[in-house]
Amino acid sequence: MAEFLSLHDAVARYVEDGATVAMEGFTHLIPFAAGHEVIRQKKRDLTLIRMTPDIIYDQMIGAGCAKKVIFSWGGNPGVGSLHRLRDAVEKGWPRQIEILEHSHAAMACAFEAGAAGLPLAVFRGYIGSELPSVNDQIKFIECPFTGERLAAVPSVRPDVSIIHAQRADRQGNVLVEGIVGVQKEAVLAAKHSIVTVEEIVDDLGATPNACVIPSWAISAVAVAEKGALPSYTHGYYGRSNRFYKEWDAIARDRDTFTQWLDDNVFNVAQHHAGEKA
Amino acid sequence: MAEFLSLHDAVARYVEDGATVAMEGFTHLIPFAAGHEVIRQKKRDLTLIRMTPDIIYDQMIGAGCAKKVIFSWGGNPGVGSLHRLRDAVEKGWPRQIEILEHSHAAMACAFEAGAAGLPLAVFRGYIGSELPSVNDQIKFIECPFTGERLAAVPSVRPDVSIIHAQRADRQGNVLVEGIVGVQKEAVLAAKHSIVTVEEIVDDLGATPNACVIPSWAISAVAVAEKGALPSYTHGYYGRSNRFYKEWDAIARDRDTFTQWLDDNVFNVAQHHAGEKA
Amino acid sequence: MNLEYTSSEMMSVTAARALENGMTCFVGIGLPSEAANLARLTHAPDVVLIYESGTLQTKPDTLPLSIGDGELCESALTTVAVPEMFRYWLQGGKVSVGFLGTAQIDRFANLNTTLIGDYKAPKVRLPGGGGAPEIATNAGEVFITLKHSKRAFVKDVDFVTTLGFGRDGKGRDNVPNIGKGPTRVITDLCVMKPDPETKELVVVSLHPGVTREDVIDATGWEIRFAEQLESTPEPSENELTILRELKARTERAHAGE
Amino acid sequence: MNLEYTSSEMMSVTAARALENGMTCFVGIGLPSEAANLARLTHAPDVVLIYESGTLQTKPDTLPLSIGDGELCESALTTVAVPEMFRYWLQGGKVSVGFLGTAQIDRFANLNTTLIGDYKAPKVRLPGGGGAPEIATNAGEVFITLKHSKRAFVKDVDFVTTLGFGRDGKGRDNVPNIGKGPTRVITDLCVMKPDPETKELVVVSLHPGVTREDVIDATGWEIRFAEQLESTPEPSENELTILRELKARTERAHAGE
Repeated sequence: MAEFLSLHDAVARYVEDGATVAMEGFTHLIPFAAGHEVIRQKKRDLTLIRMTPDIIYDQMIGAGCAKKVIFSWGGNPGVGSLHRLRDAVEKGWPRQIEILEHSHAAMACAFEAGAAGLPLAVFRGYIGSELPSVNDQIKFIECPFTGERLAAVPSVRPDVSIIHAQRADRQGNVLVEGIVGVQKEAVLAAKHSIVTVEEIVDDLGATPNACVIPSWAISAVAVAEKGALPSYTHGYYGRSNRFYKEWDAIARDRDTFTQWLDDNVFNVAQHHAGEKA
Repeated sequence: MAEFLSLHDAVARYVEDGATVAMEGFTHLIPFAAGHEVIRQKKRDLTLIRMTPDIIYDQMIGAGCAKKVIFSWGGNPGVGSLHRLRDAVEKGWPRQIEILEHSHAAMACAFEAGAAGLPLAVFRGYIGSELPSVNDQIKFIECPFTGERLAAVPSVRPDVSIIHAQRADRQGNVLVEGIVGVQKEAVLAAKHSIVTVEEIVDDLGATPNACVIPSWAISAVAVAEKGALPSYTHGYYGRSNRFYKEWDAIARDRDTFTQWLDDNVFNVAQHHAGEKA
Repeated sequence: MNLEYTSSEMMSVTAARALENGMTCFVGIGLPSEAANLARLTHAPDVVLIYESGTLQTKPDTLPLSIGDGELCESALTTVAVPEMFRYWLQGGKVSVGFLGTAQIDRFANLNTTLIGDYKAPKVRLPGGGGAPEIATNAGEVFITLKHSKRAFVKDVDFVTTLGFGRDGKGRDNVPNIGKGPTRVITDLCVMKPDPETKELVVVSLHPGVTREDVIDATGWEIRFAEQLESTPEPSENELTILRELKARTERAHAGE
Repeated sequence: MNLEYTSSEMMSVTAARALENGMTCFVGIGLPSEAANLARLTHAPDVVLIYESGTLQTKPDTLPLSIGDGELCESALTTVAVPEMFRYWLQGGKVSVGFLGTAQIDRFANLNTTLIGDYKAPKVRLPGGGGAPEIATNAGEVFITLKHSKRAFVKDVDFVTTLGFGRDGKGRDNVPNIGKGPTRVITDLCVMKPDPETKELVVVSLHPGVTREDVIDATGWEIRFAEQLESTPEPSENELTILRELKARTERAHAGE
């Protein structure tokens, strides 16, 4: 059964230095509040997994939390580059980071395989791409029935996955709705999981086939109101496209970034720094 | 885009003698009306695929439609044997049929792989089971990352899949709700597909992540009111557990069965013979 | 206490008692389903029941006839597609106990639900594997419940549909990512557990009024008894009342259209 | 007709015209998204648009900034999980056209969105592959749209993130279960198609007012022109009006919180 914890306590308990961490949310429901808590607690040497690193990982990389990033598309969607990610990869600031890159199809299948308890994902991919030449985790197998050559990648099995969702009921069952991404897979694939939610309710109000993650498949539930901002929560609040555009200027410069981090993450008592952005 | 056809015309067009046919519905939404139409049109030499053959395949096998059955659990759920299936396997009446049997996990993964356009499904299964010794379609592969031995089966890719669903909108988009089984996978894995529905509506009334199959992924939609009886349609009518129990006596005896078929399938003008059962 | 009860009721109550709050149980249809719901309605209200039809954490008011009655979906926390059920929930390691019935079981708790006789020319064709082969290997452990008879309890099953401990008791040795396998078998006569070394089933508890001879006569191999043979506790009045109400509700529900 | 329009508008309108009713289009963010929605709002109201965020058959009123803006989900027929999107809908063969942008493209229509320079010491790190590598091979065919410049149109891409026709033009030969690949490239200057034999991109149509020299100057290899070089039809007033309204609505929406 999921334990109700404060976001501080959940991150303190489950995110260890050196851990492999997946914070998911495919443009929607990105767990910014939790990311800021990881930054505040100065977690180090994390291997960060995420299909679309987005500005949450840009912030964590710029804050020095990451030693490695596994991803398939690292940009500020619709705006441009992730300048902190680029600064780390190209110039080694604030530290050198290692990257391992995949395609979306590979990572989506790898999360699926992780949730399914398998060591690998098999799919028809990477044909003619040079990504296999720079990622030794991409292999090929032969179908024993047809002889077709198919791609294989290791499944994703994080030490801890963190997602944001609309709401939990009082037993800790969680409803995720809208663009659900790979969030359920991330939770099921991980050893431990933290779900931040907008609110706790008596009744989830879920339809028969809704995406509900049972309490017994989650380690901790923490309330983080507006915990996805500047990303959004379907049914609660919209995406701050404006902030995504503003981020470009903030992140271009190390000093501006550091100042932003001080003002909006470190020197913020509560968890929802993102809300002020 | 799905074409709206009568059930007669849909079956006449897409179910050819000798075809591989999957009629799915995991205890719920079993396409009985369509099965009876297949019997009425005297389709022959079909390879019938279904996780849980249930009494719909018992009827089709007894009527002589099948030459082969691929399945994972062939019983009258909660009641006992499928006597027509047994009579065919054990005594060759009305004709000898071939069987190829799997476990549920294998078939569920094979439908998933078929929907995913893959030639095979890989899963952790059949460990210590003797099913691989009687089914040469079960193989094992080695994970290139961990060395673990995993089971592999060919994906399911039927010539035609037939399912029953709650409703379609006027564009032919279909809502499936409740116990959704492998129905979406069956449709997506097949070359052609027929979906029978309780009704056509202006608006599906679907929530954001509902199981909706788009019109452009379906060949034909046919109205078949109460088309799942004696199975059930969540939100429309319940399961006739009584008929499932009565079936045991009907199916035990060849003459009783033949008489039942005449009275309830052949000599019924409309499609919904099941309703009278 | 001096209650009247049948041996079937004794079996169901004993099987139910094997489940506890905190367990996540993948439930087979028939006797396991009866036992699992009895547990939920008595001492283990928080036991999580999963049926292979995709219904997660379901709380049916009456017992389902099939594995996918509407009641299961309506009372479930949520219902997922069947491929997801087998991939994420069972194979993904979320099931602590698989609760199975069977047609035939042997001394190493291998299960046969495929056929009696020879595969090419079966004497009796049974329904087949269904979910059992992977429930038995992917669940943390397995409970089995069935009526005791010489026809069902055989030295060697005609066909290993579902792994217990293999034809030699070593079927799980050195196999990675596999559950503990059968940890108890509950019948209308007794409770059996695998010997920790040989994995052969051993009677560890006799139900009240049952003798060793009753078990020996109903078992198709030379059954052994534990040194510390226990007597299974009787059903309580509460358990019997709830079981009988559940069965009466179920019968009424299944008699209707 | 004598309408005023920009070369960007010319590009969007021409790209939009490549789509037709009956197509199922997997839409990349940016220029492809603008073109695809323009098609839907003009001549192809029934074109099916799919975004990799899981939104099936979506009809956004404004263009999404990201690939997963709320508008996409709210106006979709349904929204599926991302693994399902890539497995059932893309790999499962339900997508007839993949519509992609890119940072770099070469003469064989290979796309580079990974980096400029050397992989170990990149001059510029780009976002990476995203959905493109498998969109390009699993979709029935691929349309590509981007602005014409020598920096973008290079003889050989620094890195083949996504297969066009390979470094030698033969990258799709004898590969089973693969789509036709890029069938047209639409820029602000012209339309290009692969030569049927060599697969090298050839200009088949020049936009109004654009000269061969303009294209030659903006292309990093010795670009060839089709013998029957056509002139791209101008945008209609209706197309321009709808495109401008779409962009204005979008700008207003993205400017707000």
